Amino acid sequence: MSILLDRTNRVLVQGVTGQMGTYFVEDACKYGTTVVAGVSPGRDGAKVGDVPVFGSVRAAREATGADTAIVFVPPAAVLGGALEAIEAGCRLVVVTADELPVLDTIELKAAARANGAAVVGPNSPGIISPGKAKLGFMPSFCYMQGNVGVISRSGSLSYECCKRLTLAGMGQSTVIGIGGDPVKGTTAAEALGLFHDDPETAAVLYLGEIGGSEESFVAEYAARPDAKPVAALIVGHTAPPGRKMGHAAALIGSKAESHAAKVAMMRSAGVHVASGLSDMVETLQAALSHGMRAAQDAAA
Amino acid sequence: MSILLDRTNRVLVQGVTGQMGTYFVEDACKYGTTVVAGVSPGRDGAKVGDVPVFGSVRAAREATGADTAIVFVPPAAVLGGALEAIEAGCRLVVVTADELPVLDTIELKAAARANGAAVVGPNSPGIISPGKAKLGFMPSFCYMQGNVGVISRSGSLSYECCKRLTLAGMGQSTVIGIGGDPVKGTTAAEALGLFHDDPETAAVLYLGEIGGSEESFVAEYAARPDAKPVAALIVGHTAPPGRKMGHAAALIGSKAESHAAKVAMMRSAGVHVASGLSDMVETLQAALSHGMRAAQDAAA
Amino acid sequence: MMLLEHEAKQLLDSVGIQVPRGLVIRPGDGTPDGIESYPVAVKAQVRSGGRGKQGGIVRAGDRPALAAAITRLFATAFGGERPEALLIEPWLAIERETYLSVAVDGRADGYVVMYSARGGVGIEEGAPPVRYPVGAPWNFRVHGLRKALESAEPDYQWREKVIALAQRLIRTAAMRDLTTIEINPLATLTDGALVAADARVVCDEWAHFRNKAIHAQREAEKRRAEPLLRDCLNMQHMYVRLDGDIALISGGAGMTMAAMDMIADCGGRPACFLDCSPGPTSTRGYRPAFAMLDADPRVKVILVSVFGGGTQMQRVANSMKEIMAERKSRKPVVFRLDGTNVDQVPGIFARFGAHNHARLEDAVAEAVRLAGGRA
Amino acid sequence: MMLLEHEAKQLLDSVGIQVPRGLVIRPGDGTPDGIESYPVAVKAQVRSGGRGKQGGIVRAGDRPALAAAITRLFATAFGGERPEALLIEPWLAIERETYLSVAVDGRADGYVVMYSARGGVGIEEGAPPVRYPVGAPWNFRVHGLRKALESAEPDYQWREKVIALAQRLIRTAAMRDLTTIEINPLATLTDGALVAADARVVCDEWAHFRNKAIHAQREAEKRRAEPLLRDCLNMQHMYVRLDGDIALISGGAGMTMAAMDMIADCGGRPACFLDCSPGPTSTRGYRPAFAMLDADPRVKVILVSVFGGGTQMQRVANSMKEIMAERKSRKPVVFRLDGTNVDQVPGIFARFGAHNHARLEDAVAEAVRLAGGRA
Repeated sequence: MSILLDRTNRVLVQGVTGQMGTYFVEDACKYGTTVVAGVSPGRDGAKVGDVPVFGSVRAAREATGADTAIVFVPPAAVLGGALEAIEAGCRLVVVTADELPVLDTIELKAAARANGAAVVGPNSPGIISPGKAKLGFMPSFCYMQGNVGVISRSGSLSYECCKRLTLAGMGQSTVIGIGGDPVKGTTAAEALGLFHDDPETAAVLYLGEIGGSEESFVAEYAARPDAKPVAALIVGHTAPPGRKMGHAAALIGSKAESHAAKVAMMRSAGVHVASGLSDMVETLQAALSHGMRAAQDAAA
Repeated sequence: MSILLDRTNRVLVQGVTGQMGTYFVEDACKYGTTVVAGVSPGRDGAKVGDVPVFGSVRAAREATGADTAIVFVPPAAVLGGALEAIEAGCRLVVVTADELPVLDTIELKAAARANGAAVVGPNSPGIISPGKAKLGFMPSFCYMQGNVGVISRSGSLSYECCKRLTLAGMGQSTVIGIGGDPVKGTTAAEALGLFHDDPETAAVLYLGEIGGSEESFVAEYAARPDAKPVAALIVGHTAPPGRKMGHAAALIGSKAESHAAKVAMMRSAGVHVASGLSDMVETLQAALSHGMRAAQDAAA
Repeated sequence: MMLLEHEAKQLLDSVGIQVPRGLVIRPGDGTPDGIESYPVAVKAQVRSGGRGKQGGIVRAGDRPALAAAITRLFATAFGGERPEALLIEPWLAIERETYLSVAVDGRADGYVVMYSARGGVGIEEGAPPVRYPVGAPWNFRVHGLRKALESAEPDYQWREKVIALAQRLIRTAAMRDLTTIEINPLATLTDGALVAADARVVCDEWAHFRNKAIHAQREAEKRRAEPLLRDCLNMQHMYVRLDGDIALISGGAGMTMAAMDMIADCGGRPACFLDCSPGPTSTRGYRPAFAMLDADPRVKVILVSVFGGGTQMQRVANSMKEIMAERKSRKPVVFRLDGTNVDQVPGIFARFGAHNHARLEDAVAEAVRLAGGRA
Repeated sequence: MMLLEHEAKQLLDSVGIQVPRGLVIRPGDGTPDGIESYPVAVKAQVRSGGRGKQGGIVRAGDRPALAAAITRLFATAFGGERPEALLIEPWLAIERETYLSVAVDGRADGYVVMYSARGGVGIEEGAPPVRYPVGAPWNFRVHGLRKALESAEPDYQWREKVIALAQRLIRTAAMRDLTTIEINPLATLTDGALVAADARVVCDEWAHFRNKAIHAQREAEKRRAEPLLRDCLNMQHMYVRLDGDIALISGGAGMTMAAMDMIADCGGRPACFLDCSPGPTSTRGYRPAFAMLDADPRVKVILVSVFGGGTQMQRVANSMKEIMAERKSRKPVVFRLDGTNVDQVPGIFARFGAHNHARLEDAVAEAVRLAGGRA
């Protein structure tokens, strides 16, 4: 298994006739993602590669059984496109775009909740369940199927870390980019809940940064008696307070949002926090073997 | 029977400690309305007349079983107060206030729909089911229990007309002031639907004016083969186009909104339209006897 | 309250909607320098409709023509309204005119979007626009409008532009408390640009407490009024001048119109709609109404017609007694009070020798008779 | 993007929230006339926090004191920032200081309202404010906030004022695309008035396409930047200057911070956060970054660290080849490219004699060595 995305997802691509949409279709199909439809208003009847184009999500769903959408339209059009996908009944909608007004994300999240859909993003690399399917532009060679669930606030950092995991022989069940914005389609808490319920996931690696409050969810989860092992890397110990480090949410606005405070909070909740990128793999391994010992103790 | 309001409604008064709230409690109790609670944040424990005051609608509901609210707070506070009543489970909320921003009414209506509550108003005299209860400041002596359902866009016009009905011996089942604003808690269409289903109501008198589109609902209803007899008075044949006649919705913005167009449309749908206030009673009597003849024809 | 065209366009510009680059001039400003190229459109800034058909938009090909247009337009009244300003814009090279509006509509329990593939002056004569009911502003859906527009607009690229624009307009209406934003024509220029060539914006005056721009509009509206009317507006009275000679001091919009209609049906001519119900029932409330109507030379008779619920009739009657005592004008006043506590009225009226008609018909007949009409 | 205090107060005023009547002066304006009464508060208009503790608010009891304060404040930097303006306000007779804010918070999937019965400078040291999660702005409920405030604020009349104000703030935040509105202190004056004595407003820069005020703020921010930085900002690069000497040209916020951290962990000192991922991968994108860092005398080494997904590495490598060929500076550059199509990088790099490190650790160690650090 995996979370949100596996071989069963039937994917439609909004904005499929644009440059990113076209490139995605080629790259994702190569990876094995089941891309069944494109959507581009006014362009129905066209084709992108082998993928038929429809004028609306509803038409695409009816014709192809698509149940998952990835949105490649300009920031001003993202909300409209994603709401269309959610309300047409898609179970998963991936928004990679950054520069989305936070109010649009707020509206998106409210609609997703009301319709029982999952949204990944915005400002996210997407989601990949290695060996099954990917929805995003992550470099495929960095990933390998396995039992580590990865949650990341940052795209390239997740590529880097997953490559290290893969080189160390630790495959991933699903890697979800929750995105760098303050409001998230899927929060760390929600992703943790999904990984907790996924039998294939044995441990979770959380890749966080300074700013925001996402890390408190991770600590909260790790403190549960039934939690799976959690390791984390929090970047930005060299970031100054009060300055936005690229991501809208990566800004130390209060003491609790600093690197030191987050690491302390997470460690006291039982999260294995790496001191840097270089010991991230070992930290995860330590979390796993600690988890295994705990399980043996419990069994004994 | 009657619509929305009868002896079973247990009424709470929001803004009860204000001048209007206090006067309402006295006047409505005198009429026989079951006023069980007042709400005034921070004033719980006080009393207005015999009526206990609570700090929230929820507290008032729990203590007294109140299920109906009437709101006497300043325009800026109406939305908040009415939403509280709706979401605490009141089945009927009456808003007499005028000067309410239309966006607030829009939000109010959306919340009422979502919660299955009825709202009467804003900018309305309220609602009265003669002989049972009244929620508003209408002069009690003008009303008499009976079988005419009255729907009015204007307060004082409904007093005038109901007094004429009462003097002519024609009692009223319920008189509902739907209000003079463009967006309405209860529209003419919704009120007509309720009167249609009310066995006590034998005919409907609709009091309309120039501007807006409410009258098209009335025509639509009257054109139904199973419609109850409908009579109407539409005021404003002397009103110039393009000018707001007091009510926000009383403005002839297009030809369809003029007096002549409305009267023509309604007459062609089978509504008995009076030529003025003076023949309103006769027109309603004509509608009733026409309806009776039609019923006899159908039975024969 | 309606904004002037240039105010409406400035508002659209502030939310990123393209409008022509215009220049606003006031009476006495003279012919402006800095007009980069001719021809220009000189547009009278008035609130009344049908300006175009009345010659309120002038094409000026050079500076002298501009100067002449300015002089002429400032000297002309449109629907009785002299322009307080002129808007000078480049004369647009329009390739196509469409119509787009967003407005509050009771049938939708909120907003509707309306679009017509043919805009411009003749919009009212053509086929009715396509109507997309939105309701609460957050219920606007791009895909919903797209579906509604499919039949009306074959050009999908233009359609997408219109949809994006409508989304912006709904948001703007909600955030600025506007009841109508009408862009007509919404134009494509020969260079492909999409421009709001004319715009009509109406704001919701009851949002004044949370919107300083609307508050300022209301205050400006009062300032534009004659002093006697301004005193009435300050009492929250609602007034519309009509052509006749029988003035009304009335309560409630519906009853005021009913009385106007009855005056006309009796052969008289109503002089005004004047609803005093939102104001106080003390003399403070009614005094400005009498002052204005007494000073109006066209008014021959005043009919006081109030049917009160929350308004208590003994209070109104006492106010009338006081005002009649202090009043200088000898114009006849006819009374018809009814409603809450009307039983106390005859006693009060007896003290100053006035008669309260029991029926509106009788009061109207008396007023028409006093005005010298047929009744 | 944060507004200056006087901009924030003007915004609050426009939605009907009471603020002190202030006067804004710019450098060179001199001492203003028309100050009606003393004492006044002279307040440095800067974006950095802690202004009060740094002496950025001065009480002036008369005109000479005002003149002296103006001169002094314009000559002082607060958190490295010279004031572009001063705000002069009446010195308020404050009876009580509370704290009220509305802000986007991920835990609420939208907005939260925060209130503390004790506001003012020491707010961060006191008990944490009460938190009412709103989420989407239309989910704000007066009765929800009332319940949340019951424990925190015993004065029910003040509580009701705060609730009404919070409702206004939520609406304002939603309609103006604001992520934070913080009023601290929210003050009661001795005459009973409720006033926003200080205000901090942050707007959402990504709403620039639908909000001209935000668009203008963004442009002004770019204009305030030095020319070389401005070129970078025009390429959408995100830059924060740090204290060190090893500059980064990087991709992705997380990876940029990871590299900064690794530099420090290796004994080096990062010179900046510079995320070039939103810009183009052509030389057009990277050229301004090199220009700025090459001109910065504090920078000794440049580390190019990009791990690309959608960003294709052969494109980045080709851009580097071109830039290295045209570049005048002799500052050493260390490369570490990885990600999509990285297998094509060695071939391209071989053509201009550059080495691509396979591991970030090796690249960082090399950069620290070149900067003369301990590693």
